[in-house]
Amino acid sequence: MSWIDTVMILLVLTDLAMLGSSRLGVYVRLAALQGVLVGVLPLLVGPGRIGLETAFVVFTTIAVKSVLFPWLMSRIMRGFEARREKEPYVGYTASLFLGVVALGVALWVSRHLPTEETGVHPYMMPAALFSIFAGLVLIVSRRKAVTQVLGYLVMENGIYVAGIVLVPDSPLFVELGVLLDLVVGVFLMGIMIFHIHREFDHIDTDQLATLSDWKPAPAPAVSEEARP
Amino acid sequence: MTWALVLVPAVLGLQSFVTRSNTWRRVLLVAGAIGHFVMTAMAWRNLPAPAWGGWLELDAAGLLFLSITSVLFLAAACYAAGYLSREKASESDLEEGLLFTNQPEAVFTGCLLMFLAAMTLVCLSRHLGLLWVAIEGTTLCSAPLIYFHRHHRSLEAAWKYLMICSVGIALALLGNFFLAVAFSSGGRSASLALSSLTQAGVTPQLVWLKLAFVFLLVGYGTKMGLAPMHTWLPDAHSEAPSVVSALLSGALLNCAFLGILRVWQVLVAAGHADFARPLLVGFGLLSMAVAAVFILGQTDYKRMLAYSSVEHMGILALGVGLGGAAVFGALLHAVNHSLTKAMLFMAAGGILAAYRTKTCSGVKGLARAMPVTGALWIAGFFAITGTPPFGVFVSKFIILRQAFLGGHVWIGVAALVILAVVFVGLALIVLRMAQGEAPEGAGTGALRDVAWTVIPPAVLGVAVLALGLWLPTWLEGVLQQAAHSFGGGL
Amino acid sequence: MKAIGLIHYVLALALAPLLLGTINRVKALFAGRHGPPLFQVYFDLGKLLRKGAVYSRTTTWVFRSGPVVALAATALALGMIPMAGQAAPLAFTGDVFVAVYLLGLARFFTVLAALDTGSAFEGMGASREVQFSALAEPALLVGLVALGRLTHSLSLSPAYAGVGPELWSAGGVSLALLAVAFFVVLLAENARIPFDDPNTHLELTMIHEVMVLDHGGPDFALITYGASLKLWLFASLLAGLIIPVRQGPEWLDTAAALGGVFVVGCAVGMVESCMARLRLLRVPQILFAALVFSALAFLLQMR
Amino acid sequence: MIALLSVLCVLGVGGLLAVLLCRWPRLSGAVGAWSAILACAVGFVVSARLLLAGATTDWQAPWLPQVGGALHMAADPLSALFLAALFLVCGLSALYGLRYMDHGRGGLRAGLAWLWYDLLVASMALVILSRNALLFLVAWEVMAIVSFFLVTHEDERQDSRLAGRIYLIATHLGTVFVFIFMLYMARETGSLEFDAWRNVGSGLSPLAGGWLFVCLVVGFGTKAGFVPLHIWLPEAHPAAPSHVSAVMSGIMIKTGIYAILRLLPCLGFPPLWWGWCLVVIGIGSGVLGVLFALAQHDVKRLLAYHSVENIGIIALGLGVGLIGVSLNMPLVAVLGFAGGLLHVVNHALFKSLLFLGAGAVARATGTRETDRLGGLLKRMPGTGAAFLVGAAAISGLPPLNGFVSEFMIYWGSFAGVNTGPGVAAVPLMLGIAGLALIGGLAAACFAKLFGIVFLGEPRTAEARDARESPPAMFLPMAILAACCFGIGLGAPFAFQVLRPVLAGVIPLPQLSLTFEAIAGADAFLAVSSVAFLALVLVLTVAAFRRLHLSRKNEGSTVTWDCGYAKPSARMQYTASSFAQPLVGLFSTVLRSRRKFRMPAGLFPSESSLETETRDVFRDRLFTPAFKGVDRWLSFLKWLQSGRVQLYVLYIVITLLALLVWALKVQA
Repeated sequence: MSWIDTVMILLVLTDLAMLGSSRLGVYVRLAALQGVLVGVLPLLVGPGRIGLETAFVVFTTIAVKSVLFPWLMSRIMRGFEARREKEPYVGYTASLFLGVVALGVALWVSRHLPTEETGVHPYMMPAALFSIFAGLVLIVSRRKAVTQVLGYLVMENGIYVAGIVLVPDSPLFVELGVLLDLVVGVFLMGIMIFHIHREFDHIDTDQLATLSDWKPAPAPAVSEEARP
Repeated sequence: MTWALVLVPAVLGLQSFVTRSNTWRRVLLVAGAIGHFVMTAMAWRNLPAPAWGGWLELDAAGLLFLSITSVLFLAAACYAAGYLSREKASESDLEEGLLFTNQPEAVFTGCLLMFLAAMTLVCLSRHLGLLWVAIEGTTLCSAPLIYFHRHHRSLEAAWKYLMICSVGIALALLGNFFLAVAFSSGGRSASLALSSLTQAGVTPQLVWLKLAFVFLLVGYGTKMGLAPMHTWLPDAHSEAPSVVSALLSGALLNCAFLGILRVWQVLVAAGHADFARPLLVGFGLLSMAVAAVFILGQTDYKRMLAYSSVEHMGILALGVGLGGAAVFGALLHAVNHSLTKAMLFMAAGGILAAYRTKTCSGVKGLARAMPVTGALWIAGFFAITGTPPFGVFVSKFIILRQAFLGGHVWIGVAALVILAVVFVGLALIVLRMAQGEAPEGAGTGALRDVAWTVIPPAVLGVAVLALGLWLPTWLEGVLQQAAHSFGGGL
Repeated sequence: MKAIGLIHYVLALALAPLLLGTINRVKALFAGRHGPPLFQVYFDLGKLLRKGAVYSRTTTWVFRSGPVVALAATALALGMIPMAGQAAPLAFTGDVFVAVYLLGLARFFTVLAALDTGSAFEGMGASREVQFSALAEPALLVGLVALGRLTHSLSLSPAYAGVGPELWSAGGVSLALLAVAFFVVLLAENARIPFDDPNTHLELTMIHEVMVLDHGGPDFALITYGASLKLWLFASLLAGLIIPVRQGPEWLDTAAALGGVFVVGCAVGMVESCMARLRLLRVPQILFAALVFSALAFLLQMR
Repeated sequence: MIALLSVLCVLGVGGLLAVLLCRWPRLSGAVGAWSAILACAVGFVVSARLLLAGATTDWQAPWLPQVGGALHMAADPLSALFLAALFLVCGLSALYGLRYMDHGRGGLRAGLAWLWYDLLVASMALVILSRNALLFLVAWEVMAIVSFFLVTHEDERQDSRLAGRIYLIATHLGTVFVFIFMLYMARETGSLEFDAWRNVGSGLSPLAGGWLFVCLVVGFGTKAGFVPLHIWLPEAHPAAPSHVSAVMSGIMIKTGIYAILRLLPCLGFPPLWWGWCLVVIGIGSGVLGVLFALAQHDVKRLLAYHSVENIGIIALGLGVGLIGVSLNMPLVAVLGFAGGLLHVVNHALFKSLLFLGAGAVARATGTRETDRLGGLLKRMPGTGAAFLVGAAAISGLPPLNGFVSEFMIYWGSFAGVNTGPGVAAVPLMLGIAGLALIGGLAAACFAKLFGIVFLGEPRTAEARDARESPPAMFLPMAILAACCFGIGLGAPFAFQVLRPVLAGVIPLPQLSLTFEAIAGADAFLAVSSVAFLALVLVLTVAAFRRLHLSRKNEGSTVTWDCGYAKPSARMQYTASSFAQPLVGLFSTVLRSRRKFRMPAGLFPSESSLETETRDVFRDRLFTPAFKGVDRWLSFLKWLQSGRVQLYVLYIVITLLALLVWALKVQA
């Protein structure tokens, strides 16, 4: 059992843990852990000797994903009285079950992929896909805006892993560009959550459902035509 | 030159973040727009040299979309200058009357210019990875614009926009990876530079290619507003300031469309486009149908315009999917739609400023109260529904004709029926707003035509009308080139 | 056009009032009275012509033109009706339609003249008139066209020339149906019982008479004469069907035809004496029945 | 052709000037109207000469070649016929409108009204001239939009707004079918040129041909006003200013007929059922149209329903012609098409005459309610006389033009009934019966209209104080009335003029023989001589009467009132009571609503009766259908429920579906 497999299994486990837990604090710590896990991957998969470039990427990634973001999140959550995700749309056991289903889907998809690329590390592709799905499940099933951001992060981690598998030698500036976009994006989300909190003094997204076209009795447009 | 196109607006944007005076900012905004416009115009005379090892290069398609963006931004900048001079720092909310403050103008102007820079980068980039970065960049620059009015609805809109688009774009990134794998040879994954992907003789692996296209379509499709990933669009367009909505609808959606087109270009070059045609056609029809459903009986006229954008994005996808002349039609349609929709959104901004409501039922007697705005509103309605003699009619006609010629009679008929439903929905709303007795106090106070809300859209309207009567050869040439690169053309 | 046709036309113009007289006489006989002289209608006409005229202040030139146009149109239409299988003075392809529409013209102006008086009675009569005639017209036209198909001719004169014993033996059923239809139309168009009562004195129940309430003197003379011409027209249409005496010596044919017309007159008289007037609501049904008869006469040839 | 082009340009420029000069209302009105009048005069002369010469002109210029478009215009006898009618009616209506509009408010809206009017004339002419599908569609849509603006000219009134919306939506839905037709033909030929479509028909499968025929009839029938596609017509025509109603009802709906005539030959040799179809449509439209007209009180609404009726007669004529073609009975074909075509012209003449008259009445009395008028013949003798001519003509009475066209249809059907097999004889006999019924009902309806509006005593003060309209408004009516007489007396000439048109429309060999045969039958000569005879006879009888009365004393008194002491104008028969027997007879179709308050008490004071006949097809067919579709569609709106979680879920589901599609279905 190689290092990579261990890392992958840890990754999957963290995802499942997030699906199953309710405390925002736990989410943040798990996210930080994932940051480290995916951060070190290039060292493991890369060619024998680590180039400067790789080292730089690894450093920035870990810095951003497992230091910056957790700090940002906890910074945001400071002053929130609600520290736990309450009555999510999908319960914890249910979302665990969903997670298992997602795992199945991930395995199914990666089995249909031509294996010569992924053959080297059979677990990486499924794990990557799985944490993408897990992130999506988190976004769909939870109420709190923070949780959704974290779900987005989980998803990003998955994609990052996939990137390492599929494009081990992607140009540096693209990596950095991706990372930059991620940072800015998460910062913006953070600011927004801040405003949401200020507007509604809580971070549930329930209140964020005023803009919609769904009215129980929509006024038929043509009815006026009927009137003389 | 190529660099200048990106850097000028970017630098000006940063500049306007730091400067003190607001008037100076507006000057910067308009100056940036004009400069960009001039540079684009020069690019028409002779294409600028590729930069950065060919990763930044202006080809026909890029030039086309760049020009759309530039023209729209110029109009929007003039509009915005007047808009900002009128907008107070804090005012009462239209729906619920609670007080809210606007974003500081620094953020607004800065983001606007950065937005332009990002969109320019999208049009210029010939490397799919770079393209991805740029498109994500447009999302990030435009989110604060949507949240210009700091009240909870615009906050909600911005949040949805950011969340949904980020998720979509993330999937697109994965699609890029798959694409690289598809073209990889001997364990070494290919560069995502368009030139190398489209060069002759490369044989991608089909499965990866399909996966890549699926992910990229879903990802960029989210940004482009194809149903059922369009859900952010009506909220964002209805809550953002009208000038921003105009840019989102007229320029941003096109940039996402360009993203899809680039991938399509790769498929065409590899000779694997056919498996994807049904996808595009299906998404196209679905988007049109969904838009039609939501336009019928819509109560908010800015949402109505947003859904109409969804419909037109559907038409674009349909056109590309049909191939042949329809690709040409789709590109022309992109031009027409951008001009018309921007015009409509600016007119809507004028109406909103005058009537202080976004509900259709709250607006009556527009044509009498504000004759010019009313005329623009009605003309825009006829134009956007593809009624002659406006440009949209021509492009729509090309696409439909191709549908029939290609033997997809039923697709053509379905499209015609959906378009008719859209027409009915829009007609009922727009005419109710435009006709009737003028409300009291018309012609005085807010209820009158204001130059800055009228002139930019009027100019755009004239352009659309001209495009309906005559297709200039220079435009046709570029359209042809672009269409050829996307496997179509007359 | 042959001279005989003109002679027939002149005969018709001359004898038309006599037909009215005959009907009244027959009715009188049935009622067991002696009744007015046969030529009473002529006397009436003379008396009316000698009178002066009185006009309502409401009326305009339309009122005055009513009787004139009616008489002129009817006389012209009569000129297209063949008699005794001889060509009518006006015989040409499609004269059927011209004749029927000339009658329509006459009716149109009569109705307008009635409405010109602004009286509720006349309005009522006018509205009934247009209703019934609108239903009678299709019956008549369909019947005549069916006759045309029977005789393979597009004009009245050859059509009636073609009606002979052999046609009766060939398509007797159709002809019989047509005869019935024509008779019904005759009664309706000429305001006879059971559709209308020519000599009732209660305005509310009248149709044709009430329309001409305000006409007097010479105008009324024109109207009466026009009415008699119209009656003659329909009578000879019917007689041409039921008296298929052709290709004898011309005087014999003519005599037979005239006899036929007066026979029809007697039939009308009998119907009037032994039938009551229908309720107005039932009239459309009878007319529709006439239309059905004509249509049947036509469909019987669709084999 | 250059002349026609310049006519179009003059119209456009004049309209624009009318808007630019709207500061000075009189000037702008004059510019708008006179440009139209002059242009129409020139156009009429040109097209009439083309028609008489049976010549054809053609003109091309490149336009949007990328789409397959071209500025291809041509005028063959068919076009020339429609153009002549168009320019005549539009010119006269413009002359009328010059005085009619000035009582309306001036300023921008008046100027716009003239712009729209001129553009309407131009676009209709372009529709008739264009030989390229793209150009045709542009002209067609512009015509629709411009007429929509004219319908909503007085858009401060709720009913005219509603009318405008119904019109716009109806015409657009019709246009969808037109698009389908055009695009399919373009697909078959790969070209948008009408000339290239000539010989497609043989290549079409019967099924495709049938569908195309349906598209043609539905698409253009909506504009023409075939029942049940007519619902916009009784709303839109009353809403527009009267001279515009005259143009819309007289000419614009005929463009639908023109398009059918122009494009039907492209579909090849017609099967029999097309003829059946048109005959049935014709009878249905005719009978229902006149029945609904009978039940109306609003003068212009009544006239609008009569347009439906006359369109029915035209369709009947075309159907007879088609039957003749498909069974190779040239006589039937020629007479049927001739009747239909001539009726197009006739209806243009007398319907515009009637609308102008109605406008004059409305302008003089300020109301269009039949039962509020009366006795106007004394006050507006000229208008009244002209209106009477129109009324007699539309009722198809000799010696006027309406009779000539109906006579052609009658004759054709009669010939078919006599010689044809049962499959032809039955529909033709149906046509004869239907035409007879329509004629009778129309006569009834116009006796009612003219009688109640112009005869008797005025029912209200407005009617009593009515004044004759100015000569500029009377002259057009007089000219139109004269035209009605002219065609009524000149039947042979009319047929002579129609020959080249028919030769272009009917796909049968040796038509000239048929023409000779028809001319040889002398029927038309007979018709016109009978017409003359009728006039002569009337004059002689009238002369006799006058001569006779000149020797007698002529008294005057009140109308016979059955001895009642105080007759009042309100005791006259009303339009509703006049029409009641027929309306009651057909109540199953009409479904009139009556609101009746019985007089109550020992000394009954007031009681009231109101009847209203709304369009059955609108109330029972279209409104429920639209509502149903709308309700059904709005069930889907939960999709946009506002929850970002759901929105992301959509993305996920789409992604998974596409993954399955890509990995399983495709592989």
